[in-house]
Amino acid sequence: MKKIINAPEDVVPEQLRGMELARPDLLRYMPEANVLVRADAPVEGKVALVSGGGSGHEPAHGGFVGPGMLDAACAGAVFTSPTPDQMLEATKAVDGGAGVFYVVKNYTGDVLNFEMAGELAQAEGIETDYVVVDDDVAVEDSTYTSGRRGIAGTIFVHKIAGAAAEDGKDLAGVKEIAQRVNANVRSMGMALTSCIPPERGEPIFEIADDEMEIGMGIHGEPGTERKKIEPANSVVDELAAKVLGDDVDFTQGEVAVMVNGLGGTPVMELYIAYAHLADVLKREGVNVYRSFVGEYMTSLEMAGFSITLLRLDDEMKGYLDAPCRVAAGRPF
Amino acid sequence: MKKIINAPEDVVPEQLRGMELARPDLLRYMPEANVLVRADAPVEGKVALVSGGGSGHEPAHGGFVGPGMLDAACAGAVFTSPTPDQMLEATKAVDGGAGVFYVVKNYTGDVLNFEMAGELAQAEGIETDYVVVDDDVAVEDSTYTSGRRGIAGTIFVHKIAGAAAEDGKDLAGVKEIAQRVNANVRSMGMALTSCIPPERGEPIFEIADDEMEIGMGIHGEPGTERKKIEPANSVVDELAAKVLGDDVDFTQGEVAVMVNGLGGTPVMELYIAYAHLADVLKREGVNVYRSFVGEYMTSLEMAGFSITLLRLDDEMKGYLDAPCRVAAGRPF
Amino acid sequence: MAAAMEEHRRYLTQLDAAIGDADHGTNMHRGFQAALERLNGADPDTPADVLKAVSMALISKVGGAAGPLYGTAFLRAAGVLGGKGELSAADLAAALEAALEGIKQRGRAEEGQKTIVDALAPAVRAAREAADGGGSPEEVLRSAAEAARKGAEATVEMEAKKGRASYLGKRSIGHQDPGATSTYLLLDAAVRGLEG
Amino acid sequence: MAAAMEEHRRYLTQLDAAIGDADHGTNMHRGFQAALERLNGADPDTPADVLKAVSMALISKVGGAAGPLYGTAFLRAAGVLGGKGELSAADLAAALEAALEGIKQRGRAEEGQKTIVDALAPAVRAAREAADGGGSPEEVLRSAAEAARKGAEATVEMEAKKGRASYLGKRSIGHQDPGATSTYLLLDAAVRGLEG
Ligand SMILES: Nc1ncnc2c1ncn2[C@@H]1O[C@H](COP(=O)(O)OP(=O)(O)O)[C@@H](O)[C@H]1O
Ligand SMILES: Nc1ncnc2c1ncn2[C@@H]1O[C@H](COP(=O)(O)OP(=O)(O)O)[C@@H](O)[C@H]1O
Ligand SMILES: [Mg+2]
Ligand SMILES: [Mg+2]
Ligand SMILES: [Mg+2]
Ligand SMILES: [Mg+2]
Repeated sequence: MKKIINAPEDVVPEQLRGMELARPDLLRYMPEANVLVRADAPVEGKVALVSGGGSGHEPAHGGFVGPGMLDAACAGAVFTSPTPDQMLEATKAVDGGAGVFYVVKNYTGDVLNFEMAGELAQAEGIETDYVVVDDDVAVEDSTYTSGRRGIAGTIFVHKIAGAAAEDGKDLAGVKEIAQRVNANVRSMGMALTSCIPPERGEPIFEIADDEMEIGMGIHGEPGTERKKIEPANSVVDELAAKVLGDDVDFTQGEVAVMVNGLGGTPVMELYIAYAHLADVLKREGVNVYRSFVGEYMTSLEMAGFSITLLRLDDEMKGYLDAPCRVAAGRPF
Repeated sequence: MKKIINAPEDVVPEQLRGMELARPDLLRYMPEANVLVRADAPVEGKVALVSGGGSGHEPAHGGFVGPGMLDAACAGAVFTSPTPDQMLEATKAVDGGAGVFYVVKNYTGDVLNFEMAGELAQAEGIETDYVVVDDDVAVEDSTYTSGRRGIAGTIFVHKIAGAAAEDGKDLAGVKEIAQRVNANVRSMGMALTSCIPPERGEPIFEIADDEMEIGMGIHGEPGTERKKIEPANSVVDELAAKVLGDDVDFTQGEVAVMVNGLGGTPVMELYIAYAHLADVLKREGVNVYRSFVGEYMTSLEMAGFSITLLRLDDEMKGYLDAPCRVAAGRPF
Repeated sequence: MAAAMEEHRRYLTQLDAAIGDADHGTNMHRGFQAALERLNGADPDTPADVLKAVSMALISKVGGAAGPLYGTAFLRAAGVLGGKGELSAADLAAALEAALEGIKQRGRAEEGQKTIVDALAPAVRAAREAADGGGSPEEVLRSAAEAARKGAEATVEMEAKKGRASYLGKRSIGHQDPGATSTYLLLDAAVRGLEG
Repeated sequence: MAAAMEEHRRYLTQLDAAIGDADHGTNMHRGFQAALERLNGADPDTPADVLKAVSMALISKVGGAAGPLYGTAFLRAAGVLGGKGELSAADLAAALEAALEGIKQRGRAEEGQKTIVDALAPAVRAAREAADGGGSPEEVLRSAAEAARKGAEATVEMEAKKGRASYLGKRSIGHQDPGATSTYLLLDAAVRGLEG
């Protein structure tokens, strides 16, 4: 197994400790709970944002903890939702008296555990609420099923709801704008390789050297279609068509665009994909307000990428542009 | 070949165009020359910094173009130094009358081409000078040979010399501090996998599933030793011992630390490595001023990482902390 | 049960790899190891106390979908048993019924959606029948386990509508559900526990 | 020469993969394609003009170490030939000498460091000897190419002191130097050009 790790069972606490050591100005690590909180938590009078999920999606979510984004991130085992206990610890550590808001990706495990955590917190007198992010258009939407997955679009919820909380919105206000972001964000991804969860020690799935998987999940869940590798432009065409063909009309107003690397794909390829995506958006009459190319929500060393579009309104633009200070990706 | 590309011969121009489209606020792409320059170039009266090298090291160097760092980056073919023509175009585009300074990594090709470019620019009346960065302690140092390679430590030169130029230093002053950074920066890397240059279409070297290469170059150059994979902590011990054992005394004053991913290694593993590196440095009496964990100078999709230490003085600290605005890695 | 989860860890993870994220075995193993430790430390009085301790261990150590679902199941089962010492056939059937209700509520799932419910619901029916027909506690568990096994096998033909496998839509057909399978394995382990 | 670089592209790249960065074949191929295009467009008068055009193409299209080195070599060779039309054996020897000087200066390399110089220096000596001995231009080139081949082969045993291979230290021993090899192939192509 080609990994820079010690024991597979230690990857989560070791990396969280590494993040705290690397960014003591930003982060405090609670080792009992595998939680990273803002170094200055709790912030009195501010709604606190807590997110989390299985590990293996770094820099999500610990890399987005800091002023202007999250107050805490709970880290589960690799690809496994964290537990209500961890979430409760995080909730208590960041509660500044104005309530705690959970940003939850739509996976059964994440939803159930955050729900239980909310019940536990409320029993301790802390007000909580949550949004469930489900931006992945690869999965068919339906109220009868679990619905869509939450993927890279979640990062826009962190940013915009985080800035709204920093700006003084109350719990209901933060929830409203978080839901508004979720209602206007759509994503879809593809993968060229599987990733290798450390405890498993082998790829989640086999994929031939000339094949790719379209509509891949960020946990190695199989996608909607397996086919021969195509040129970058065709892949972008296909993903963009699905995202643009969904129920948000991206030709209205302006959009934020994200090209998100899944971990094993070089920066070069992300920009190659972005170059064509920009052409497609222009041709389709979509106006780009800002774009984000890099690794935001990964899947260990999986090669592949996702594209995300968010239709912005003026309030979202302001919060998207608001300053923040987080560990993810900042060069200097 | 598992890549998100169109034709292998188009990867360089396409990605440069993608960077310009993604960050029009920062970057302007000169397609004839495969050069990215600051959107507001030339900056009147400021020494202009130009770097460059083979492509495949993204975000280096285009991702470091912007106020406070580089004025231009010249992109060669993958792993091949750019040509004097390109460098001359970049030089002319960014010259603001105070001279142009080249940050060159110590590879024969890069050095020779930048030297020729400097001669051509001087013939056109533009003052130029350069620094050759050679921070890789994996290679034995000697004036009789080509000497050491330039690797991730180069990014600290970009940052500090870039801030110095922004601060108004003249060409001699910029050169002096660039040399000072180079004299105080040491790096060493390792790799778990080879990368695949697009035009080649296959790995540069074969490496067994349980092997790693120590002292690896960033162009797939073989390292100093091939051996069985060891736990992250042992690998960090070995790299750190080499860096600390070199001729810079890092126990004096404070140091900047970089853990640089080579492209295919997940963020998680970089922080696992950093956690132990922080312990080692503490034990060895090295005081960390700031640390940088992420992808700064990659080698396509190679899995592996390097560590870099820079001994800082007060002036360097000021320039390291000075604001800059570049495309590399910024989440928001 | 911890031994069963240890034994079948790779098998469950393998099932989860096909239609999920390849962690169900690891999750269950981690949870029941924690339960074992908790029980060894605590020395609980009644069956309900045992179930409660297991529930807490599962909720706080498993995560994923299985943690809260099984955690809720054990908690509800403990609830109906109260302070009882020796359990009757009817007690067992009632406990299983409460567990099923808990899982359905928490997971908002119904039969036929390729989940735990598809093993547990037939198990509850079989247990109830055995208990009503005057079967011994052992017989109740044995028929529940047998029905769970059949139920788990029947998930092969189902299209998942809940949980991670639902993202696959029709591609989930043809694979046995890991959660339904672990339910059968837990009941089977309970039978062996009584026998041995 | 362009054809030779096309033919041996993968071979040179393969040599470079062993002790360098696997691009020497691609680099040389790109450069000589560009030279060919430049010559087809320009219709140069003298051999010196041809060499100058090739030099410019190499400098502006190759990059890496080989671009400035070979570019300088062709430029210097053009320099000594001046406006001459037909080249004598002595002209050829002088041109090769100038090329060698250019490369040594630009690359600060000497013989025995596992570089282009290790093919070109013996080639120059052989050419000089052939010219001094009254050989024809063709014989001069042929003996130069033959010496270059031997020189390139002799690099196998050398430890690289210049260029990318020098980072390997002793591990560079046992591999033939790509640049020395391309020098031999270029001279060999020149011979064939005269013959054919
Ligand atoms: N809503 C639900 N109701 C009942 N069982 C469910 C539900 N969602 C998922 N499951 C069960 O959980 C199992 C997966 O558990 P596990 O792999 O531990 O969690 P995760 O899917 O979070 O990785 C599935 O096989 C399924 O039986
Ligand atoms: N200083 C030097 N003097 C002469 N030849 C050199 C020197 N450095 C490198 N070379 C030659 O250049 C060759 C490598 O060329 P190439 O692969 O095109 O460039 P790069 O090393 O930049 O990738 C080496 O095999 C060697 O023969
Ligand atoms: Mg899971
Ligand atoms: Mg090269
Ligand atoms: Mg699972
Ligand atoms: Mg080379």
